[in-house]
Amino acid sequence: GNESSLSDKIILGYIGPITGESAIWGEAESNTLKMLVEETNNQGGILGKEVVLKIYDNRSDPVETTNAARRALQNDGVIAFIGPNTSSCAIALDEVCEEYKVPHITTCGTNYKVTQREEDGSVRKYSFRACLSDPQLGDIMGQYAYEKLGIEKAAIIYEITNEYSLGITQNFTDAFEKVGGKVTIQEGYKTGDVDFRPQLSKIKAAGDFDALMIPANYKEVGLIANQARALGITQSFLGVDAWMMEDLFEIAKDAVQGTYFPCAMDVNAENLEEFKNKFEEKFKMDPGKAGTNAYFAYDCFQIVKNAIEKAGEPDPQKIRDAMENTKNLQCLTSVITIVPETHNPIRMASIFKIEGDNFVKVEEYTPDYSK
Amino acid sequence: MSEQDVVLKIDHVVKRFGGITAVNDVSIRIAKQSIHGIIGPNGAGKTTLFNMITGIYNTTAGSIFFNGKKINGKQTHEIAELGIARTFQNIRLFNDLTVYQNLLTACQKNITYGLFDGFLRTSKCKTQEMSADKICKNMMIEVGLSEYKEQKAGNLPYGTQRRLEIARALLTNPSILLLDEPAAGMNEDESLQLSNFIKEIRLNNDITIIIIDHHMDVIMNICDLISVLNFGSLLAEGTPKEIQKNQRVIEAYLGVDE
Amino acid sequence: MLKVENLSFSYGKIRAITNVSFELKDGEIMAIIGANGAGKSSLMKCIAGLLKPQAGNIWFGKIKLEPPPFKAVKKGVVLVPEGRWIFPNLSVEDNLLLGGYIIKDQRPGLKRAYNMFPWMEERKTQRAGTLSGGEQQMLAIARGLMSNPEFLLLDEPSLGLAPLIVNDIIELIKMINAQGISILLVEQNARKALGIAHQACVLEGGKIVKRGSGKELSADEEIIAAYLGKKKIESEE
Amino acid sequence: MNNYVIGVLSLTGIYMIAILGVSILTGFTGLFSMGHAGFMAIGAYVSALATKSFGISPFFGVFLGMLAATAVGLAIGYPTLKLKGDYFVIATLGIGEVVRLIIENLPSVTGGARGMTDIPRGSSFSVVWVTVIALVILLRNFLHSKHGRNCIAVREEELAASAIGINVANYKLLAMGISCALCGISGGMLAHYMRYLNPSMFSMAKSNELLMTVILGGCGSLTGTVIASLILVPLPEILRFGSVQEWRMVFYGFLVTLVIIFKPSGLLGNKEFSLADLKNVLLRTAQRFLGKMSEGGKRKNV
Amino acid sequence: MFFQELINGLSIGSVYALMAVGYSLIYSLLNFTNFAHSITVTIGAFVTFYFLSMVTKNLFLGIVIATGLAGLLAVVIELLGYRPLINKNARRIYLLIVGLGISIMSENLVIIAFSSRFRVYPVNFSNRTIEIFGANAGVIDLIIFSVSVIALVLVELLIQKSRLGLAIRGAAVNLDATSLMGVDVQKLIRIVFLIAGSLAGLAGALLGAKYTTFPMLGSVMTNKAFISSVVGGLGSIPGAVLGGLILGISESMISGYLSSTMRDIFAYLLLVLILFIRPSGLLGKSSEDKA
Ligand SMILES: Nc1ncnc2c1ncn2[C@@H]1O[C@H](COP(=O)(O)OP(=O)(O)OP(=O)(O)O)[C@@H](O)[C@H]1O
Ligand SMILES: Nc1ncnc2c1ncn2[C@@H]1O[C@H](COP(=O)(O)OP(=O)(O)OP(=O)(O)O)[C@@H](O)[C@H]1O
Ligand SMILES: CC(C)C[C@H](N)C(=O)O
Ligand SMILES: [Mg+2]
Ligand SMILES: [Mg+2]
Repeated sequence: GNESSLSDKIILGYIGPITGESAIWGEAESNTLKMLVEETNNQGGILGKEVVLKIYDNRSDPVETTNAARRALQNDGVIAFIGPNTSSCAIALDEVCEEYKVPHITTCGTNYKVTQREEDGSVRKYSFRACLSDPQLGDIMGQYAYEKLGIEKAAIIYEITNEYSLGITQNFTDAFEKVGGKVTIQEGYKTGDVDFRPQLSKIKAAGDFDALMIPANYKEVGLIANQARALGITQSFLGVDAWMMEDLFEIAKDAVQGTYFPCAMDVNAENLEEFKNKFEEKFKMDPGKAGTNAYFAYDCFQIVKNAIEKAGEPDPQKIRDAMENTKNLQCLTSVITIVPETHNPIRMASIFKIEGDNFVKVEEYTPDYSK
Repeated sequence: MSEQDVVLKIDHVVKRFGGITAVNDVSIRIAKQSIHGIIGPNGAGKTTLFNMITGIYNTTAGSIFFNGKKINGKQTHEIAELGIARTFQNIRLFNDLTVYQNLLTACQKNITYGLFDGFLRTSKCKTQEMSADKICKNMMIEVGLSEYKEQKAGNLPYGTQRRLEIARALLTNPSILLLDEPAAGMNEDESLQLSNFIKEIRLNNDITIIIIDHHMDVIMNICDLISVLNFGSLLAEGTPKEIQKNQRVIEAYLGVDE
Repeated sequence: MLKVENLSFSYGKIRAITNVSFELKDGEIMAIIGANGAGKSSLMKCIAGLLKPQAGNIWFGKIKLEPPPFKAVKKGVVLVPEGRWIFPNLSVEDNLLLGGYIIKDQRPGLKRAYNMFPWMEERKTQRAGTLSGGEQQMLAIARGLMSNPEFLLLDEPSLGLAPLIVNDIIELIKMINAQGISILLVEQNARKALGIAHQACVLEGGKIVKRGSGKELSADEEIIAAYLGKKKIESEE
Repeated sequence: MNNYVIGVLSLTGIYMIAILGVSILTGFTGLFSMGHAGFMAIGAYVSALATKSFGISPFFGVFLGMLAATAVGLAIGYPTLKLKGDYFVIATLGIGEVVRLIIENLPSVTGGARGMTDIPRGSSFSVVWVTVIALVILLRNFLHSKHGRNCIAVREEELAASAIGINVANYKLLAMGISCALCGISGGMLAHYMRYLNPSMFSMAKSNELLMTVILGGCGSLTGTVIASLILVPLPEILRFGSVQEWRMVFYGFLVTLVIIFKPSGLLGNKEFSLADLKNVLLRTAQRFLGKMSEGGKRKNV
Repeated sequence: MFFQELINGLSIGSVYALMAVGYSLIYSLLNFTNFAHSITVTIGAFVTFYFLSMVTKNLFLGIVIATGLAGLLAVVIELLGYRPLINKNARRIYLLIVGLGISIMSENLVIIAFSSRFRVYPVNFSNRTIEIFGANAGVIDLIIFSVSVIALVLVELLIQKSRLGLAIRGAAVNLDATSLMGVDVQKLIRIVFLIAGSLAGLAGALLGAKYTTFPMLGSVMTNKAFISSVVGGLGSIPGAVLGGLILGISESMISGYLSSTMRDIFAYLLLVLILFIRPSGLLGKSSEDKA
């Protein structure tokens, strides 16, 4: 890097999948950031300095993530990262960030371990997230399902090879059983599977459940929902935040009607319209096509920007401290406060119901953490 | 022939493939340090016999004894280890390796150093490698392959490949050498050279040679004793002179040379 | 009708054939003899279209012979290669049928082959790879005839055959030739080859060093010394 | 050299160890494997667990990882090596996947799909490269010994190999053992370099990459393997420029395809690249540049 | 439940089988595994998708077009990727690597061109089912099953009974020798790639209907197809089908009766076990020749 030009610029890094099968999410996120950086620079930058965004592809691969991060830090002088959007990569990234003492904030890495250590629950100093964590979402859905939807027995079909699906399954089960429900049957499948009828047949034969929980990405959700209906499973489904993808309707509109799921944000909120229009105009692409990622990337940028401003100088350590102390910051999707002990955000969660091809917000719901 | 002189005893051996009986109750005794010919029409079971001696095929019935010890049922490499080497009718060289590498590989039987010597290239390894190198080079001179040293075995002319295969077999220091049609693809002059070469091998190395071939000039010239197979059974046995005159052999195999 | 003009071929740096020219008339047998590595097989492969010569031309009548080999076969030029190249995974009969790939009605061909080698009919379902060496050689020859060639290239057809059968094969070659098929014959059994050849030449180090009629060459002192060794032994005895 | 380059080079070295292992198995002994990332996984998880739970040093952790990978490799190799060609490939593919599935199915021990974090640090650039160089020397010695030659003989022609007294099964097993040991070391080092493990790091795609690198370098060439790893492992990083990042993997596939099409026996065929060759190449280029003495020089070098 | 699992297994297995036949076909000719097979599957699905979305909603026509185009694609891959190597008589493993290279390259190209979204054909019939003995079978499954059976029978007839098939089996061992028999080997290879590619395209078109269309569709499925073809015995078309069905049924039975999380472990162990008992696959022939 060139020393003299570095000091008068603020260099942010984005790490995410630009190639490979998850590229669509990386694209939505990186485009959002490109747009925001451009806007910020038009308004005079941050602290009067020009913001530069560097984009690094990681193919959703943890090893590549660390390579990219080293390059960003060493060659390009990045002072804070936004992304990546999967937990496994976020955890891998943290190892590098810890070494260089540079903060990063994941858009959708929901796993507990992204911000906290497994052994003792201690916080990972440089790791933040803008979304809710799996335990938070699991709590919400477990309690909501039992208390509001009146579901007493649940079946789960989950992806054993996916940390996200696995995490939610565990946290949902914990929360659900704590309040009095019971998970009667759990079946697993592997990443990449497209046929779930063997598992679903077994679930159907077991029969003893009021709702089928499907903690999965929308493709699997769509296929599972279709196949479950085709096999004659008539019980309702329960979903998770990853359901918030419009493409789901294309795959399985009929099958998922009436399903409830929680999400940390409302993609139909009115205040998103302006952003959506700008985005659409600039990139000829509906940010909603990639689910919630673009909006979370927006939040992340605001948290980082706010932190740099509060820190007063582009010093990674100070930015980190400021991020940790984010309080009641109005972001795109919610007001956000970062909990210093966990680096999880405190933010509203909403429950959605699928009606027609709409995600209808039913209510905002904060779980009772005392239960 | 006294028992002690018998180095290889083939005892009532039978081999069947499905419906085909390729070798049918054959017994042959092979004398130490002799050159023993095995001839017979195509498909008589000669190669099959070799395959059984070297453990590539199991025998359907009967036994094979090497120096009084039963060897059928053992694996090919164990038999090679005991000292029976062979060449193949359909030449089987290490085609992508050079002539020298083919020969060096065959020295493995006489190299005793272990795995760790190999990894660490100990002095034991070095000295043994050096002597192997020397042995190979001598062999190349002896067999006349020096000029081909760095050529890939697969690219050699047919006759040269045959010589290389013999050389490779010899490098395992066998006490019995089985040659399956070594003169195939050689003209009469080259066959003559081969005959002399085989005789020399026997003299210099104290080994027993069993040879299959359809070149009667070679067989009659070098063999001490000949066994004739026909349709899997032993048709005749005797010295070259006897065999040449044997009417049944002439009918079944030799024909009358114009 | 086969005309080879100034043919040269090398495998990378190794020169196999240098400037070879000869001509073969319709209905003749030509024998090529030479030591190991003289370039005989390479020459045959060039004619059959398996190798592409670096220089020179091969004419079959008015047609130029070039790779790939199937073109030569369609024109009636068929090679029975050294080392047999049978299809080990196919049955004996399938080998024959594949030999007659370009022929519509294969029945006469099969019948002829089974007449020629009666054992083949009994073994027609055996996997060719498990045949004995000599049996494979016979199969290769029979297979070569399946496509009714006008011109046959035989590369060491007697390889691995019992003496009795060698005589049969030589008779067979004569018979085939009598039906008007021209033959280019590479043989180590030089005496027998020269015995039936109308023309012959000697290849040494990739060059033709001698040519003449079969009779002339088998009487040639040098040739007797170099290639017909057996006579020498007998005379010494 | 900055840290990024050092990081990429360290990873290159780490993967090179595994690739060398596959080279011994595939390049020199002729057995294909599409599951060796599984043995890396064994090395990685054993070493990580040993260091994390029992506090042993990473050095011994990697050693344990190597032993474990070798033991599993030999145990599995013993019955499967009888299989030929693609049948063996399927067996290895299955084994690689099973290893990964087992790791995924033992979340209490391995962290399952959620991965394992906070593994002690231990693979620095120098440790990695000293290991690589030592291993390359050992392997070179091995290949020039009787044992290496016997492996090659097995690759070339099994029947002929056994006819000169080579125990084919044993040498296949040996090659399997060596390759698994190297993959174990590589996995262990990866664990202590990344400090985070996740089963998806050892997917079949990774196994294929190992195999691809070996073949690209030329089957049966140790130097080819080394050179190919030096090119292919960091290639995705090298191709990381700015706006064309989305084309990165397209180029990667394209380059691999192109090299093989134009050099169908891999970069070095089955030859080894030696200093003498280097001298020759340099000499020849020098002469070509100088032009003058080309006549005399060419004759010498042909 | 048993009957339901059997139907599930048969329908998954027939998909594996349809693709496995393509592997086996090319294997039986060139003795190598065509790793670029997956891309033809993917393209088959995408062609159908775009045809249905942009031209006309005639599924049958879409499938026909996809089958044809995928066949052509396979021929192009053969021409650009494999032909140069075959001409140079390169060892078969190098073909394998070219296949891997092509599949990495083209998969990423597809992602760039079509994005990694999951798409659904505008004519949706993936949900339609009929009941057989109390178990549900999808219409699409029945179609796939019958198409696979028909494709199998046709291809097997071609290989075993026709002149072309004989040439294919011969060329598997020695291309030069086959050419010496008067066979235009290059054309032969082209035809085989065309057939295999068409089968893959057909599989892709049907899979797209069943499981949505996305860039990794091919590679996700062909892996199992590869395994099926090996377990059935490489180069044996009935073997490929049998292998596919066994894999499909065992997967669904294991999920149903043992453990769905351990499914693949058991499935792989079963496969390895089959190979122990029959080292050349179920219907594969041992190709040992005499010494
Ligand atoms: N694996 C096998 N399966 C079936 N038949 C076989 C097998 N191996 C050999 N045979 C048959 O056994 C008979 C004997 O074969 P063998 O190779 O021993 O003959 P040979 O005497 O060596 O003949 P040649 O002189 O032609 O080489 C032949 O008819 C052959 O077809
Ligand atoms: N594939 C190859 N690569 C390199 N050199 C080769 C190749 N094939 C043959 N040669 C060389 O070409 C020369 C001629 O070989 P060719 O096979 O034509 O001889 P030949 O006269 O048929 O011998 P033989 O009587 O042994 O069959 C030999 O020196 C041989 O080493
Ligand atoms: C894209 C999301 C499904 C990622 C997921 N939330 C994770 O933690 O990895
Ligand atoms: Mg024989
Ligand atoms: Mg020849």
